[in-house]
Amino acid sequence: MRKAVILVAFLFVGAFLLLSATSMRPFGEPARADMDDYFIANTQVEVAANNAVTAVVFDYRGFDTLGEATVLFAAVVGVLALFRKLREDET
Amino acid sequence: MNSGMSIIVRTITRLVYGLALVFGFYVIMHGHLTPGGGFQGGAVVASAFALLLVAFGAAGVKGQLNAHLLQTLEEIGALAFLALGFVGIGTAFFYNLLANSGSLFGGPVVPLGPNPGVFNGGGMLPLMNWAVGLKVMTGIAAVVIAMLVGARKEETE
Amino acid sequence: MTALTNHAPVLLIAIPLLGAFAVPLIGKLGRGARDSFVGLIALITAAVAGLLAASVFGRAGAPGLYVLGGHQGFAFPLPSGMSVPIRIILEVDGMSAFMALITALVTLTASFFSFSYWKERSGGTMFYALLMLLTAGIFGMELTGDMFNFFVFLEITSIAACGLIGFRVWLRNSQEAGFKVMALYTLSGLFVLLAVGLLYGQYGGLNIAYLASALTGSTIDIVALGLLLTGLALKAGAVPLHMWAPDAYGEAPAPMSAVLVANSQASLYGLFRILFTLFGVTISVAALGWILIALALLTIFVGVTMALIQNDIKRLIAYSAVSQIGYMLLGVGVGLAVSVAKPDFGFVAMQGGIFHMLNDAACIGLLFLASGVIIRATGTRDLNKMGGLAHSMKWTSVLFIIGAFALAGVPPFNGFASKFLIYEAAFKLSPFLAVVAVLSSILLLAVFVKVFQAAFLGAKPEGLQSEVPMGMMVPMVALALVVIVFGLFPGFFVDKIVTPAANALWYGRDAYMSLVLGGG
Amino acid sequence: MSIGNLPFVVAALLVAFGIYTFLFKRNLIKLVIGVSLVETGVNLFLVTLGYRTAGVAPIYTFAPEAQRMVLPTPQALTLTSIVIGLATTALLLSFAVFIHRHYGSLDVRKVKELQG
Repeated sequence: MRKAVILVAFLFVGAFLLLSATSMRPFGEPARADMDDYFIANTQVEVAANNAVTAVVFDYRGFDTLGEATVLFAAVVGVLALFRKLREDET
Repeated sequence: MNSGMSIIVRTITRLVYGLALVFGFYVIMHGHLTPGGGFQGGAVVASAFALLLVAFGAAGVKGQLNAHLLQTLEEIGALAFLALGFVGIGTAFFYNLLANSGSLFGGPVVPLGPNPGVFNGGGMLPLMNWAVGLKVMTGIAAVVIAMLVGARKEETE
Repeated sequence: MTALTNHAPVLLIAIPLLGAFAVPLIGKLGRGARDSFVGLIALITAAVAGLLAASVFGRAGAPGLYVLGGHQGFAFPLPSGMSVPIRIILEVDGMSAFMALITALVTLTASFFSFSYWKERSGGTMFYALLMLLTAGIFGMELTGDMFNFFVFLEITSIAACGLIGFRVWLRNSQEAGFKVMALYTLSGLFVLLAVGLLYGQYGGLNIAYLASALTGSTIDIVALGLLLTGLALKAGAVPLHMWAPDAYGEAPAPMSAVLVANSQASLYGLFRILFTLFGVTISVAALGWILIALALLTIFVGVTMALIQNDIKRLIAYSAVSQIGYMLLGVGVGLAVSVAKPDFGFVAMQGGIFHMLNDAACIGLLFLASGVIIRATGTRDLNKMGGLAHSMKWTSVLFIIGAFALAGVPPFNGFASKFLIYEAAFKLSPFLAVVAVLSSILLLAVFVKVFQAAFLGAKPEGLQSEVPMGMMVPMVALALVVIVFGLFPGFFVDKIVTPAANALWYGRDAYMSLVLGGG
Repeated sequence: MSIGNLPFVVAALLVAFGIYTFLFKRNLIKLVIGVSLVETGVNLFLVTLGYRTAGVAPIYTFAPEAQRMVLPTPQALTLTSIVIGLATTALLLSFAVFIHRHYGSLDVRKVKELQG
């Protein structure tokens, strides 16, 4: 019973995914690329860097990168906290 | 128990380790010019550390790689990144203060279109690359050490 | 002061981050230095949140902007000649400021409670670092105006929350809960990311206001909406997807359970933001409103009935926390179902649902803190093994009663104020909804009467430590004061902070979009 | 020759396989693999979004003259999501280590104390 419900849910999600994949715009032809064209055109002027991806990562979307660094920091702290040395009464 | 792997792996590791470090630092340093950047280069350096750990075992590198030291370095990297974000707060958080400023990393104007690249450009980008690179290499290495030591303890118990 | 107010949205995220990054370094100086540093950061964060809220509610909840890294300053969203925002924008309106207030309240009390609670445990620095990362992530989710940025902060909260859930590694259940919650949180985050990718692929932008103006209601949009709904409902703990919630709240250290509730509420906020602001009029919102109402009724019913059969005090409170998520969904769902015609009672329902977020955070927080004190004193979580605590812990008993009554919606407390608004509006939509909601509240009261009878009444047990330390008492009293004050003067708070928040969702879509895109 | 929407379909299939693994496998490590598969599928999807037919990488250093460049934003988003995937996987595996330490098993049917 439980398994059947899960299977139905899975098939539903899978159909959903395939539906969206086939009804996307054609591959290789971005429908609207104003934002990215701006990045490509202005990276060298505004950021003075040749690498547009790095310019996006650290300048235009730098806040995301701060968040990303924070995620990594959280994972490091989390893992080190799990493997920390426990006190004797904590067993 | 015997940690570490066979002589072949150890020899190859000795050869590859330095190359991997150099390549990682190159990727970090040239992040604003060529494919790559702080995350990618940091991951390469961390993989060199991981190679060392796998080849020589956690006990074999105990003197060289210390999880606490790595964690401290990671925090310094994270703080440096946040501080670089705060530098431009006179205009807005994460404002690229150094780009085209004429000072460090704001150097000569970059020629538009394809060019060989100006190393002294990019404003905050190279600094941020270094901060993130430091953070990623030490952070991943610390995780790998912690998990390796923890899992070993598992086996011996 | 103006400069501080202008930069308040980003400072609210950056200051806890600074605290999190610095606390392991400060921790090397010793426990006193670390605790005062954490306390200072928590106080500054709360002060900045208060400042932000004062400025937003001062202009009656009108949205404000913060463009990160803008070359012309923080308030110019579009470069010349562009119709798409280039940079990440934080957009703060009445609803965001309201949520920021809740988060500030909960994290402040939880931090101060932890100073005593985690005094004799290992790993304190990492505990506080994770707490502050969680705080920063929740603030980020509430303030951002960018879909991908929202996802990033969602993941920060997921990882920090799971680090905290599994923090007591010597408890085997906490590890099981940690794994389960982390896997489900990751899946929910990936659903959100997939939806963001779909929207980006169709419209070439990531800003919420821009996407709201670009959406057309095509198949892709519907799929993206479905993914976002599933992902955020999972993260918020609405019922068919609630299986992680009792484990998470139950196995986390007591003060962290309170913060996890705030985290769920932030996901709920994301859900509301997406339904009202991002999709708004593009799709048939009435049908969605009824879906929310169905989810809400299911959540209320399952939460309360599962709470009824628990013997573990933490899990019992956890299930009642799940049921309260249902009340918020019910209020906002009623509002959404009628948001095309916009009758008066729809706005009342919105007010009730949103006001209940604040009230729930306060009284569930109070109950979790009190349960932490009780478990610490008795050394067990099993209700059947407790008893007679009222003899030795008078103040805790009183605070627990206040929290329980408020949660069950008994008149002089704040839970009644918000639940009454929800009952009233739901009754006008369909009496059946109100009946289910009222009956569930009564059942919840029965649940807490059972708890009280089991834990506090009865013969005085031997060898109990008498009263709790000051450090734990003060945060609980602070939350109890919030519960009482909001219950005594609900009209004032509804006018001042709840109405602007409800306005921002209910009427504010055009203002939100035009602030970024210009024109109107 | 056009390949139509094949890359999107492949990404969707990868996500579907991941969800299948997550739902029907009994081993905790396999669950982690399932989550990673979903992550990979989403990353693949994101990076395919940015492709322009016959485009080159958006980097001006020694770039070929007068070529279309692919979009930079999806690459930046993918980078972020890869790092997030790494972080979640690390934490999940740590939990798996501790579950094995406590329960002596990685079978979900044996690690099942939290119910109801």
